[in-house]
Amino acid sequence: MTHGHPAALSVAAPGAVSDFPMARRLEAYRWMVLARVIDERALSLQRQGRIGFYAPLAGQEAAQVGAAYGLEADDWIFPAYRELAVALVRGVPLRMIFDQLVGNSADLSRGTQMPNHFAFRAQNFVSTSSPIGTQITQAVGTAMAMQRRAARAVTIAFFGDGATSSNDFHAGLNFAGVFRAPTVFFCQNNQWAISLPRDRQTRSATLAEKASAYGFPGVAVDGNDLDAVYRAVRTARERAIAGEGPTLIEAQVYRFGPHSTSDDPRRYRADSQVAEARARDPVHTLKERLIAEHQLDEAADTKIWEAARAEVAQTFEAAERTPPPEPRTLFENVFAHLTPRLEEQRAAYEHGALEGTGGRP
Amino acid sequence: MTHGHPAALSVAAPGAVSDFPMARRLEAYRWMVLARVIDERALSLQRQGRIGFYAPLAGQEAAQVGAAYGLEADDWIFPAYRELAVALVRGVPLRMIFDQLVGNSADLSRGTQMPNHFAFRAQNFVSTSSPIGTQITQAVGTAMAMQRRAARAVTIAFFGDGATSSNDFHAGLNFAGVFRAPTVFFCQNNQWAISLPRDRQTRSATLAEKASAYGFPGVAVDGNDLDAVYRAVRTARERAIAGEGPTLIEAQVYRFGPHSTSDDPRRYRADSQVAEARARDPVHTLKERLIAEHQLDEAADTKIWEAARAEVAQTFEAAERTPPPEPRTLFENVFAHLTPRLEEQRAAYEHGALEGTGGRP
Amino acid sequence: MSELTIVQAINRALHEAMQHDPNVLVLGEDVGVNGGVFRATEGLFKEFGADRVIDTPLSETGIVGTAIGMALYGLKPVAEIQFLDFIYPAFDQIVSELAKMRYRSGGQYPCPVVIRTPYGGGIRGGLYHSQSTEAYFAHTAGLKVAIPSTPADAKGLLLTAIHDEDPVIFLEPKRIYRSVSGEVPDGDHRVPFGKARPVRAGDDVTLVAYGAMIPPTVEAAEMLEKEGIGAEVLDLRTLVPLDEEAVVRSVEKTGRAVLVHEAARCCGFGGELAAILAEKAFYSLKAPIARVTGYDTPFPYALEHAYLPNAETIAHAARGAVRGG
Amino acid sequence: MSELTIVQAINRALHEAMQHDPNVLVLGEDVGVNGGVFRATEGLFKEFGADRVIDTPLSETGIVGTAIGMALYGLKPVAEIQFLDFIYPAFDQIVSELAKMRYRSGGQYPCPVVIRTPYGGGIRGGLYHSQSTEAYFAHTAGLKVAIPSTPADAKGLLLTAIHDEDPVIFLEPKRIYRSVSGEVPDGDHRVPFGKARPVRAGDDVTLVAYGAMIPPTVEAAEMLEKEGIGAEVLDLRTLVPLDEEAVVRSVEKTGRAVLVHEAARCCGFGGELAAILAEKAFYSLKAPIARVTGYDTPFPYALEHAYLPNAETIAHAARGAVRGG
Ligand SMILES: Cc1ncc(C[n+]2csc(CCOP(=O)(O)OP(=O)(O)O)c2C)c(N)n1
Ligand SMILES: Cc1ncc(C[n+]2csc(CCOP(=O)(O)OP(=O)(O)O)c2C)c(N)n1
Ligand SMILES: [Mg+2]
Ligand SMILES: [Mg+2]
Repeated sequence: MTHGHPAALSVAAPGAVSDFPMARRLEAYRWMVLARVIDERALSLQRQGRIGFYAPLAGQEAAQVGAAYGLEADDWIFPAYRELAVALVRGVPLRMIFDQLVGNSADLSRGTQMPNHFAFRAQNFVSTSSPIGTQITQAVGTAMAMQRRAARAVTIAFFGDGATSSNDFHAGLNFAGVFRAPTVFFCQNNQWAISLPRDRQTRSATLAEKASAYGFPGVAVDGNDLDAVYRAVRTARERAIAGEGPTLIEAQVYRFGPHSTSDDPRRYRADSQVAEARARDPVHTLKERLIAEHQLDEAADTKIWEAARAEVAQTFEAAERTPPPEPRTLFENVFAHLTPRLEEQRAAYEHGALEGTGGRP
Repeated sequence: MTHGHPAALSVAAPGAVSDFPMARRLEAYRWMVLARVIDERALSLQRQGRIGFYAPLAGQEAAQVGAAYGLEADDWIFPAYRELAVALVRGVPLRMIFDQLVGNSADLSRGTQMPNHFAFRAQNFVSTSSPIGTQITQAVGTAMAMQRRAARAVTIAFFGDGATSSNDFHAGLNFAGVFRAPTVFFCQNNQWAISLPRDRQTRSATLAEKASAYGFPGVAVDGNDLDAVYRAVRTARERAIAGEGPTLIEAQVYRFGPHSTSDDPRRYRADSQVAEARARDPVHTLKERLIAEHQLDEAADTKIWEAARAEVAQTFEAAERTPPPEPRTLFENVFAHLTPRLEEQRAAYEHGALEGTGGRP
Repeated sequence: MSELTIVQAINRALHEAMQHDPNVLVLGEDVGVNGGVFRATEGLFKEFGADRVIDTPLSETGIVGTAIGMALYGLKPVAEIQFLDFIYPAFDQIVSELAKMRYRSGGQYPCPVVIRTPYGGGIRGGLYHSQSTEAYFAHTAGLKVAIPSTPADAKGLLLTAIHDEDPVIFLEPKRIYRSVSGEVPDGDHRVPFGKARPVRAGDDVTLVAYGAMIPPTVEAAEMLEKEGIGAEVLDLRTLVPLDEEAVVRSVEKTGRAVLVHEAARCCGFGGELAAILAEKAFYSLKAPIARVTGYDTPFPYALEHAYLPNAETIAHAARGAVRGG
Repeated sequence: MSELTIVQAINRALHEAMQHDPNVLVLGEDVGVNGGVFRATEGLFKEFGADRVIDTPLSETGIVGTAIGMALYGLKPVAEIQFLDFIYPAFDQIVSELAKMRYRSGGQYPCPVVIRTPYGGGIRGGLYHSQSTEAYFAHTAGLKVAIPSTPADAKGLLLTAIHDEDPVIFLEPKRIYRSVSGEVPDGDHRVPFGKARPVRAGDDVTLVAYGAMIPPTVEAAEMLEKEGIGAEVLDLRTLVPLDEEAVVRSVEKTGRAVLVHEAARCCGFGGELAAILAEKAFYSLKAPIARVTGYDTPFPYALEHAYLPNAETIAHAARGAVRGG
């Protein structure tokens, strides 16, 4: 299950969007289980102080996995900070994900960022940042670049319901409309922006309809339905590739857990609401379906969960044993090359560190 | 005609929006003529180097005058930088307008700003800035304050087609929708943002329809039609006062002149297009109508233009003879009171100026 | 007097200001029902309701833009930006509008908005939950900039900010929100802007700091004392207006200055202080002026301990200054 | 060699870069059909078409955000912001994204966007067409900041910026766009970043300036020469990276420094220079370091002549420094 390749699929016939391929449904289920297990584990690791922060995605697995399957390897992904399942489907090795959560010396981002702020160049999974919405205009820019290079590829921007209020949502959708950029705007409306419920984020009836302000289609889908999400992304991708421009997709889901490990959702929402949402748990829904289709039974399912738990535990421990980044990396990647000033600061740090002053001259 | 009072009108019966009152149509025409004359004069003064800059409003007179008549004295106006005719209707004395264009010591803004960047507190005409769109969220904030004070008043934000792409358009309309702020969003779509035509500013069919993304109504009106504009603003105002929230109005007009005195529109648009638009000149349209209604004849019209030209010439000369601001005003109004640092800088300036060094120690 | 943490003192100040003046209101993301992600606005929603404790959509542009509109109309908005790192969508409103409103209208439109926001590192927040960019605001004419370092000052400076006639950027040292507590006067306790807090007296070297850098600076002074070096510590409290006189006077006495901040060095506030001293205390200076600051890199995650000044690095610089002349 | 103005030299550089490399493209407001409000992009649209000379909607957020996306994919976008005063809607993209992209991805995602924008006063532009806020960018780790003052440097620094692997904020002194002209090398003329231009030699005082402040600084040096004072003038060319060595070396020789910029004083780049000198050239300093800068007020309209440094005020400060020690 780890070290998988980007799970991109070829389109059977351009224009005709098929359902989520039956043959890969079980595989998709495995990714969803793995994501759920990572969530559980990461929340507990954070409580133990073994990682510094975590933003769980529980409730959004079908949306993320469905969307990721709708893409091709050359497509570029612009994540928010909750898209761990997308990274899995793209084939990012679990170990790399954990290296980032730990911020160790093996982390591809060299320990510069908080947990969940991934960047995986090989999988066209662009660097994550915390400021809400900023990836949206960037995704449009990359799509405009793809247009100019005549690449048969698209970009997808992931963002939340809260991000629809951001400056970049407005600028990004407007530019995409004007330039017919091949971008898929994928909004995971999980009903909450920390403590702000969706209906106080904006007064429009749906988020999807905001697309019309920019002259292109918006579509709302049940984000717990892997097929529906897959079809929507696939359709949007084909429109984009055909030069018909962007699409806004609103995947309606529910955030089961806290906003992040810093959040206590009982301050602003009733447990009963969460319980109601959990009744539509996307992982469970898919499991039931696979069982009905005889692709899965309880015993096999138990094995899937156990395997996932074992893999997660082992891989995390390996990441945890990896030493932290070297102090000199502090000064690297500010620019391609150290400026004289950074060179001096680096030298001063090392000098100070050697003198036992904890750095600095 | 100068020193008029804010031309606010009482609503006959709340809920029933009447046409532009017949009795004041001639008065409205006079304001429109005056605005047109100021435009002509200011463009020539700028060419002579007697003022530094000017942004003409020709083509937008009916939109501005119609909107201004739709307001009450307690309403607050958040202008862009082209709303000179609104200031006139609000009763801002011509002299004050020219003091600002000149930037002399009588200017209420104390010569701090470029021409056209008015602020007239007494008329609730809020301070103008150059950055596009910033007044939009501010207008919403003031409207939220009016709500909290239970004032029977509204705010109106003026902006152009270009400003619909701004961050503040998005944030302002969204906040207004969420909080049902009593704000009228008045977009003068003059078809151009400097050299960018309306259809490349955004791909939505109209600007008015962007309101639906924020959950409130948008309406497009012929901005050359004083009545239509008046009715739209009046209706929006009543909705707002009644607690029904904001409205977006798109007044469709055409910018006859250059964007500003720094602009050469022949670089980006055909004269024929301008000629076509001029065939629907709002000043001329209203004149014809007044003649048809026997409120005006050619002789009376000639007098109106002559009187306006004379008044403009005289008033401008008086403003021009007024001395420039005192150098010490440079340091005032940064804060309510001079900080020690500004006090020191002021003293240093005066010391240097006395020594003939042109200021500074 | 009550024993409070810094964040409690801020909460107390907001509470009292809102009780005292119906024009005061609070707005921001998660400030209402949730009480703020750091709980600075805890309890306010319950007491003052949704009309005065406003949970806004996720838009800093909207928060500051509407706060400006409210202030123009005579209300006293206290806007919270969840982290200083997220203030940039509002930067246009802050530097183009808020800072210039009074000036550009010739005094017709004062605009006394308070923007509160937690700043600084040391909480394992990485690039986007750690930055200290006070210099951006100090460089923007028309803004006042306050940064408390004690609970009493947190309350006293915030009440002064709320009563000020001009816009104030109020930066809260989140690293010591809860770790520093102390006695806070009850009632309308105000700490004037532009008066540095003399934290510690000394004759050999002046250490100038503010905000979350005060505890390590004091610790450094204590270390130095044991080595026989008398370090005077000044807490600036407000960068604008600046208590230039206190800084210059102290360095005239000690002849040596170490300027401490966690912000990046280049064009940080330490530069401003050094320039003032190199001009106005020049003839008293006995040694090169030293800066102990963050490096000219983004704020790191795993290596934040290496990035941030600490007592040892501050003391090291002070020793250098004393050796230097 | 051709005799060009600064704005022509910029146009030439863009032209040649676009001819040379199909990845280079230009985007911004009014840069296409209209050729830019200052005509810096004149003729590019006709030659390279709408695909490479992109007239954007009115959104600096969109301009910089999409430019970042293009750069990530391997294009070389040169974004124009119409006036530096209007860059703030893009500030979040610049400081949170552009500056930190390489760092935060551990080098996986370089982001070499060039942002060109006219800056500075002296054109009767008032508050919003005059500002000099280079310090905001110099304070932001991860950005390079270039400011030419001659046509040859305008071309040479812009070509270097376009070839640079990192983001560059390229500030164009609009006041001297057309008033300064000079010989500009044809072809791929590059001026390295981080090397100050020695404008004039002198032994008594060092005047450090950049951009539109170079002409009055040189004029001041000429005035001083007549009075028997030898003023060395350094044009920094780039603030980041900074040619610290050249500045320190010169002040070690002259013992006196006058730091000139039109930006507001508090936390301006002069503060950074003063701090460097007060640390590294301390033992050579014979007089207090002087700053000649804009005041700590917004940029005025009617009184801009009083606000802006000029030859006389620069010379006055230099005389003071020479008298001072
Ligand atoms: C510009 C900005 N403002 C505030 C924050 C703090 N913040 C982090 S996540 C968040 C809510 C985001 O909600 P949404 O977009 O719905 O995404 P979700 O967390 O639900 O996935 C907020 C306010 C931020 N990261 N960036
Ligand atoms: C944020 C910002 N970007 C760019 C500019 C430069 N600029 C001044 S006016 C203008 C066009 C405005 O168009 P529109 O909103 O339609 O108003 P109009 O001038 O047509 O009345 C531009 C781009 C500016 N003032 N502010
Ligand atoms: Mg959400
Ligand atoms: Mg327009």
